[in-house]
Amino acid sequence: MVLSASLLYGLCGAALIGLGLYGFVVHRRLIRRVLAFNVIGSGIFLLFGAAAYRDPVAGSDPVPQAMIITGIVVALSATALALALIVAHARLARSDALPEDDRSGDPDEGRP
Amino acid sequence: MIDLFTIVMTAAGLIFFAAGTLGLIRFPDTHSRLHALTKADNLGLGLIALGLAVQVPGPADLFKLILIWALAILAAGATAQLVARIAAPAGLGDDEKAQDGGSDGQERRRP
Amino acid sequence: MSSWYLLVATGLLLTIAGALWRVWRGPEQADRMMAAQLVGTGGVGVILLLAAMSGDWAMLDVALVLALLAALAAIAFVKSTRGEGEGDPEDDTPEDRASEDGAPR
Amino acid sequence: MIASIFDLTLCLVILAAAGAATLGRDAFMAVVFYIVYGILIAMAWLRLGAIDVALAEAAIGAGLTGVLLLAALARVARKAGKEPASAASVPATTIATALAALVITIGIAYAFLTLPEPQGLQGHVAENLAASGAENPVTAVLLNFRGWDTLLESIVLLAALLGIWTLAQDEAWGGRAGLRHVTRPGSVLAQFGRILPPIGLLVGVYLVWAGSKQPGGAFQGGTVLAAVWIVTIMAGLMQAPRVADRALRAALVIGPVIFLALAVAGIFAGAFLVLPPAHAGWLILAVEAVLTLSIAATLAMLVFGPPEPEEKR
Repeated sequence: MVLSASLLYGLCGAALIGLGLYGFVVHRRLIRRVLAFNVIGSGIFLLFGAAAYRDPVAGSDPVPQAMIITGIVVALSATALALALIVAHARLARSDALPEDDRSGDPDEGRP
Repeated sequence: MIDLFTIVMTAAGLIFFAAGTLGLIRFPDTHSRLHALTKADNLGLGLIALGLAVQVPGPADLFKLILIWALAILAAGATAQLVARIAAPAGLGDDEKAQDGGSDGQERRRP
Repeated sequence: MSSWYLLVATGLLLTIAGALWRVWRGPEQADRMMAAQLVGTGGVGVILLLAAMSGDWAMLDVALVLALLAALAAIAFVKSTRGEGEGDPEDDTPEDRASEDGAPR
Repeated sequence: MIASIFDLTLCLVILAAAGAATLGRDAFMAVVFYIVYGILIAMAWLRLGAIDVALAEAAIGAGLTGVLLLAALARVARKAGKEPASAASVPATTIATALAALVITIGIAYAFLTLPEPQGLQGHVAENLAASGAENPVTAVLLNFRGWDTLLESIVLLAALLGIWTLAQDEAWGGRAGLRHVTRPGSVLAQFGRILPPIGLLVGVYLVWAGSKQPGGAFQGGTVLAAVWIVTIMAGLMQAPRVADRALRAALVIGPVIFLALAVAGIFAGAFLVLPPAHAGWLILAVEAVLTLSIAATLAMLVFGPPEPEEKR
């Protein structure tokens, strides 16, 4: 059985988007949300790149490649800004969660 | 003949990688795991690079292969040194409870 | 020959999976970080094999970048365990740090 | 056959790393898994024939993002006194979220499987490659055919940096970016910081120079140069520049400014952002050179963060 690389990595990208979405909603710590957001982003890139490689004879399409490179760099700058905001928030609020999520009076809450 | 050399060398490289990972999984404490890892892996990478060195089309790629291996050794050496120093002293470290709040120790350092 | 390269590369992926197990188990941060280092070295190996397999030796540049930046994360980790990100781990020995902290990390 | 086994194994390892990075309980572990994930994704890009993307991912995903996350994690842990619970405690929410994520994944997978036959742009790019001034099709797209994207991207980078700088505390403004790094002279870290930069400089410049013919280019080269600068500063061999420094600010804006000037000059050759084919070759190289400088400076400053007040020890 021969599965094409494009198919496998495309499905992998779809699964990454789902994983990232789940993590993004479930976590309260803001850093974890930034991490999950990055997983969603790279899942989308992988999906896009796999779609650009569906015809291996023609080779990988350079236009999506260029757009993905642009996307990776923009994702990095967004991540840097988000992390700087989180550090500033932690400095002022002494917490790594948004006020509406920060019910950490019970330290073991949410832990199995 | 050249292909045979490549096959033997890459297979040997894989074996060293496998040995390194086995050490990483099986060894009991942090320091001996560090020990297993850095040596076996870089030897494995070196063997793979050596096996592929006879396949490259030109001297520029050969130079790149050598540079890659040199950089990998440099990085592994430096990180093993640095990480080993901040790892807890041997014998005290394998307490599961100590891991979760990596920040606790730091906070105590700065009153 | 290309099947052989892929076979060895698949073997390397399995050793990387073993390293992932150690990242998961820990127990110390140092364990996790060093296991990540193994993934880096193994990844360089896989990329070398992929380059040989496809005959596209421009892939060596990716391995070069990966090897060059392999130490970056570990340095950032070591730095982040000191005071406010600065300082040198060699400034104090593990022994006096352990007594200072009163507990192993 | 064996290729499929390799791809399948790689996909599973990628999903395992991503799963641990999103679902794991310990935040430090999650960050380490994310670094590992970046290395693995670079391999996936090679399998998808996208060496240029693999280069960018190796430099950014496996390098810079890891540094950013590790530094932020340690600082937040130090500042936020108590850790909030890491996951939602209401089982109903968790289950509903998992179901929604599953449905979205299946929907995307279905959409991917039913995509219409590919009508890629490879042909169009190949036809016009001779007029673009670059031999690497990805570079041709980035700097010529879709120069808009690249121009705006270099401005987005600056906007993110401005956003970070606005977070500086008042008394720290104008000072050196980020935390001060000290190392003992002659230590392992200091030595490493001396050996790596010359090689890194060479590799970074090589990637830019080679980028017009083979995979590489301003972004990949610029990222490597930024990483080298970061290593030098973390090793205590240099200090980060002051954010008020004129030379630094010139380096930050020179790339976008020259690119923009060239785009405006293109109006005389026909339209905004048009590169005349006869001169496109050296124009692209010139734009890449200044863009590399600006990208390297901006990325490094993004990683250093806003200037911090001097700490009293």
